[in-house]
Amino acid sequence: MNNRIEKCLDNLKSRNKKALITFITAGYGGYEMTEKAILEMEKSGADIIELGVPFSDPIAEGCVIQNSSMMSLQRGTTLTGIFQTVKQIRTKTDIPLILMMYINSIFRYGKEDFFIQCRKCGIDGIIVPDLPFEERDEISEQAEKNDIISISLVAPTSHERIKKIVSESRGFIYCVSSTGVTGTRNSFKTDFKDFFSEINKYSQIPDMLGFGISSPEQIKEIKKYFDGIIVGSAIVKLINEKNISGSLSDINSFTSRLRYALDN
Amino acid sequence: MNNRIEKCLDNLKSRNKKALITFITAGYGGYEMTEKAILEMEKSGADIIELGVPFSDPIAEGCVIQNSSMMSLQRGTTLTGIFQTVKQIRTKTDIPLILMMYINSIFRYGKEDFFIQCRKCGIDGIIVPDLPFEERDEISEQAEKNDIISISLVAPTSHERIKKIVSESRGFIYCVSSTGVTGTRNSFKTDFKDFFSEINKYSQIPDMLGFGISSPEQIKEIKKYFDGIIVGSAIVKLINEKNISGSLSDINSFTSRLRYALDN
Amino acid sequence: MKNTKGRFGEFGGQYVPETVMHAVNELETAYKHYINNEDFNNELRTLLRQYASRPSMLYYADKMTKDLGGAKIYIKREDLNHTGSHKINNVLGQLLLAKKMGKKRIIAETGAGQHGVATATVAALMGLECQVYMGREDTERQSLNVYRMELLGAKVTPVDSGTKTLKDAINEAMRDWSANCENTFYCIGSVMGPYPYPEMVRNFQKIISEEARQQIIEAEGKLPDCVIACVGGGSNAMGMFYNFIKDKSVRLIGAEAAGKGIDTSFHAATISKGSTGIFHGMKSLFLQNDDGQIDPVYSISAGLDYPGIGPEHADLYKTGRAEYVDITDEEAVQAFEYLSRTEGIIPAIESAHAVAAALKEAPKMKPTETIIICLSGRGDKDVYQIARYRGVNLNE
Amino acid sequence: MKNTKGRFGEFGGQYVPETVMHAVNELETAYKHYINNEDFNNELRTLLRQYASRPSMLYYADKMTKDLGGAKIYIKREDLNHTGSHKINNVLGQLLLAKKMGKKRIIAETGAGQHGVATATVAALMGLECQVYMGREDTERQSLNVYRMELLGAKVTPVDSGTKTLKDAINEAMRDWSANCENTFYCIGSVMGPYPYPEMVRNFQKIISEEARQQIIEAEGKLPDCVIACVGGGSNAMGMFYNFIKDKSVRLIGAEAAGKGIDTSFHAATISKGSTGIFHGMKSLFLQNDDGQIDPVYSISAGLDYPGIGPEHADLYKTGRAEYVDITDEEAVQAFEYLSRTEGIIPAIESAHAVAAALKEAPKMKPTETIIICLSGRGDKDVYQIARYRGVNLNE
Ligand SMILES: Cc1ncc(COP(=O)(O)O)c(C=O)c1O
Ligand SMILES: Cc1ncc(COP(=O)(O)O)c(C=O)c1O
Repeated sequence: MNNRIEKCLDNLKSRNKKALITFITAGYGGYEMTEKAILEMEKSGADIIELGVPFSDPIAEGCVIQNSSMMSLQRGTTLTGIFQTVKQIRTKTDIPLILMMYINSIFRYGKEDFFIQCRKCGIDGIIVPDLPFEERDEISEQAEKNDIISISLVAPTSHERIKKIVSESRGFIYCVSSTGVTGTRNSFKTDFKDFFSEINKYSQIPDMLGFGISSPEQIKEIKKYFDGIIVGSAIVKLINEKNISGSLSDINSFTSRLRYALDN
Repeated sequence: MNNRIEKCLDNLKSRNKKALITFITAGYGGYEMTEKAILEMEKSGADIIELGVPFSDPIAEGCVIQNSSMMSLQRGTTLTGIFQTVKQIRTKTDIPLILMMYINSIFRYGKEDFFIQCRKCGIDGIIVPDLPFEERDEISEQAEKNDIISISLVAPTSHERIKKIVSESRGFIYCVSSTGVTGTRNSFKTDFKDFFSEINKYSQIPDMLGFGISSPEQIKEIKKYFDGIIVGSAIVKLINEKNISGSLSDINSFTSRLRYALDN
Repeated sequence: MKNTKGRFGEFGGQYVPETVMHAVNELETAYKHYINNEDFNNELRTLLRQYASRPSMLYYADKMTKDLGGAKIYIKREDLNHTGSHKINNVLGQLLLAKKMGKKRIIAETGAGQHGVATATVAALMGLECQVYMGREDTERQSLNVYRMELLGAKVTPVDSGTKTLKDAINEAMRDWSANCENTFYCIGSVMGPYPYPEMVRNFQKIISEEARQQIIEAEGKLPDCVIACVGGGSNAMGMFYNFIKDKSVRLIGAEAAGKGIDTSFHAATISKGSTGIFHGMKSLFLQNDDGQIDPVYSISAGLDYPGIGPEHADLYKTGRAEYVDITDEEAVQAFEYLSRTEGIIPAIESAHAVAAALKEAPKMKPTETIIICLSGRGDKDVYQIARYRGVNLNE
Repeated sequence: MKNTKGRFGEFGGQYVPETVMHAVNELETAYKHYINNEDFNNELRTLLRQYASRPSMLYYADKMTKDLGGAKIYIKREDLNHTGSHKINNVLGQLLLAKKMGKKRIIAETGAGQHGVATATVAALMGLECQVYMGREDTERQSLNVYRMELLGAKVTPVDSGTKTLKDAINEAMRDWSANCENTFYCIGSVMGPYPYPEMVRNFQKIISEEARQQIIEAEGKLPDCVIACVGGGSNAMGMFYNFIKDKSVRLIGAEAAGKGIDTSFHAATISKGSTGIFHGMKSLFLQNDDGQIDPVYSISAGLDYPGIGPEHADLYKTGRAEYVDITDEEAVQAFEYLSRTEGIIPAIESAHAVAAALKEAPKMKPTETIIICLSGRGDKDVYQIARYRGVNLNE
């Protein structure tokens, strides 16, 4: 087992700790902001970084990430540029890096080349929100060949599909907190107890809860159900394109508070 | 034969002269303007006066008379008011007076009453542009009873209808110069020789040419064909609602020139 | 006084200037020759079927019926005809006649613009020149239809005289006709004008009730209890009534435009408030003042905004065979919205007057009884105006 | 790589978020259950006949044929359907399915607004809640249709993200669906999206060619030589092509929107200029840049202004069974005007692209050959825009 994601989660498990996975949109505020934010999040307690590759039509995203994607694209962010940035980041940290991206970006780059490039740059996993289990063969062979983990999502509406999805999963299960798109939510209608016990019936790999997690208070109430959280929009919101250092300090303090809520 | 129209035309015939029939819209510029204009036209050579009763929807009229009718109605002109004006005029002149009016005005006034009133006030004839030969019974009985002559119109498009129309006519035949509505025309397309010889085949009563006659020059060329002319829009145009005396002097000089053109 | 030809009781006749009498007679001759001519009727039937898309559906309005809880409601879908209203039935008839008569130029008046669009359409199809007169005010409230006519190759002339609405458009068309009747055919849009128009237009529109009578008997096994149509000049209503006139058990209801109320001076309720007069070539009922001047009239619906009514309606009213009801702007707009939301059918605002009448009648009737509403046209042309009408209320 | 279900060659598939996979599967199950169910099909056939007014006419365009001097031209009149386009065929099918599935809420995207109007209409008829997403730019150029939808009781939400056109309306509808799919049915307007949509929508639209094939054989005694339809997502084209696919002698021509020209960046000519990609749930052809970002596209016609094409078209193109041609705005507007003036039929600007293609093809063909043009909708909605388009030229 050489993949950084698995190593990291194993390590957390052995220490009986929950994982904090934080998301930012690549190139939002510029590549420099991306690099600095990642290092800042690591410093303040993030275990794994999810790096969003901006797409023109992010159908699974709420307005915060939609907007950050658009701004990033307007700056000229490209997949090639992101790979370069990741390479650069890898010179400074070993934190697991996951690309969150739409299938068309991979398809258009060329599936073979894409995963080779991922490996070369030090990417550990990918999350493709518009590639459901049924279409996983679109990339599974190339991903495996390069030891890039393709993270599976399950949603409260996955019902009878949970079994087949989780039993073939690697790394962790991305558990969608509720129906709808990414973005902060005031409350969850999902019955987490049922949801996670269904998931855990078929798999022992860690469960991470994502979509709509926005405050340390929320986490305390529900952390007993899962092995970690994924926080996206709430962090992206803190990025101010015109103020790198201000953004970094906001990210630092927010990440620290999330870490604290998970650990205590 | 007591009707002023017939007497007048007989007299003209015996003197070998052509008739000049002039038209104004009753109440246009006010009743006073109407009275003065009639007397002025008589003084300057008119033989018969055609007095237009304004109607909201004068479908046989061109824009000059349409407009004068609308202005007159806006001033509050009514049939009752016109009768009063005629009564007043009759104290000053014996010139034949013909009402030009739409059938609805008669119908709504009450056919019986209308013709009695005509006789009482000194009206000699009526011209109803929207009452063709076929519908003459609508008023013929009441008109005859009161010795009001209902003048018949024939048009270049009357063709085979000319015979029946003119053979039942009294007073004079109103010969429409060309198709279309009232209003001045630059030239006539009608072949007057044919038109009048057809009319004269069936009747000996005088033929008056109307519609679009606007200048003494026109008259000279064509006067050999008919027994008189009817001039409407060209006179109505001279009326300036704000300047009675100016209007009257314009009417006088125009009427005089028409008279001269007919006589010489 | 003896009545002349083309009479419905005392109403009708041929009160037009001598300049157009020849054209009227020529039309009468052609009309009489062709109306029972088999070839002509075959040709017309083919056009109705293959161009206008007849027969039009008789639609059972299930949701509306259930909602109102009274009579079963059927809707005769003239809105589905090509060009979107019943007007095409008449225009195909008249323009085919015009072609047979060798006329090269067509003139028409239009109110809502539906007759103008239908005329421009068929003129395009038949390769005839087309001139449409439309009151300036109507060109503004129905500008969509002005563009449609122009696209179809017609010349649309806004009429600025008088009240700048339908009546004035007719005046102007008559003036044009009297100037050009040798080569021009005047295609009148409703059952009005001098004989033979009222009879001819009714004969071209009676296909509505010919079909509907057969369709309802197929659907229900019996005659309807009531048929309802809106009345402007009255052509869709005559078309809807005609084949039911002899069926004495069938109530015939015409819906007139009561505008802001028949007790205001803003309405076009000729039957309620009119009196006998002679205008636009016919003796009939008109809204007029004591001096015989034709009243300015008002309705939210440009197609019903006319101060008269066809002579056959005047007679149906006088003899008691048909009833006429008043529908205000507000009632019509509500019915417009009701039918849209309830059946997914957006009616012309004219037709919405008939729907409004049905909304009043149906609940008084038994579930074993049936009503047919003539949906004379579709409401695309009216959508902006209704939005404006409602918008004003919302901002109050 | 093995292909998954719902494939047309390499194209198709089900590329959607996990959050909606359950809904997609539920739909697939229902679709498979009902599509060959006799009761369902009878009910649908009744709705198509008695509500949409099918069958639509196959019209022989005599004047156009003579004018072009080549192939005989027939026009399949989907414009005469209730609501004015082919979209109602599909909507009746999907919403009947939604009812059977017990869904209470319908969402839809719309470009020109015809699919939105059809959805709002049938939702009103069936008593379902209706939410329509429409790009802000489209709400502006097709405001008539926005009002129509609102009248029909639908909520129309303008979409401000991205290019503010059809693609973004679909994005937004997908987002709504992923939040509400338990009670909500997403009624997609074309042969696109994840399986089973492309196949299902085609099956609901294939009635066009089912009828047309029979009608042309009745009229001509033989198959047509060529059928032509415009292609946005491709539903009217699939409907028009489908029953002729196996008739190898019949040329199938799709007309794509070339906007200001395919060598500019203002067009929506997916087949000419697109490449394989995966978007909106399907693998197909898309207009995209080197980085896989979907291109902003342009067409005068809101209904063709889409950067993709249904997967079945992608396959028909790749296998050579169908041809696709580019029609510019100017060619489409000219065809729009041509058909209006020549046949008295004002086509939707979308459909005018098909007419324009026919104007090019017909003269090259023999008088013994025939073309069918699919007239997917009527042009009332476009009249203002064309006037503006021409107005600008006139004032230059
Ligand atoms: C849709 C529609 N219905 C009704 C009318 C009224 O005319 P009529 O009473 O002649 O049917 C019009 C006239 O424009 C119309 O467009
Ligand atoms: C009239 C009309 N035709 C064609 C289209 C294009 O859609 P499709 O290619 O799915 O038929 C539209 C879409 O709005 C439309 O309104």
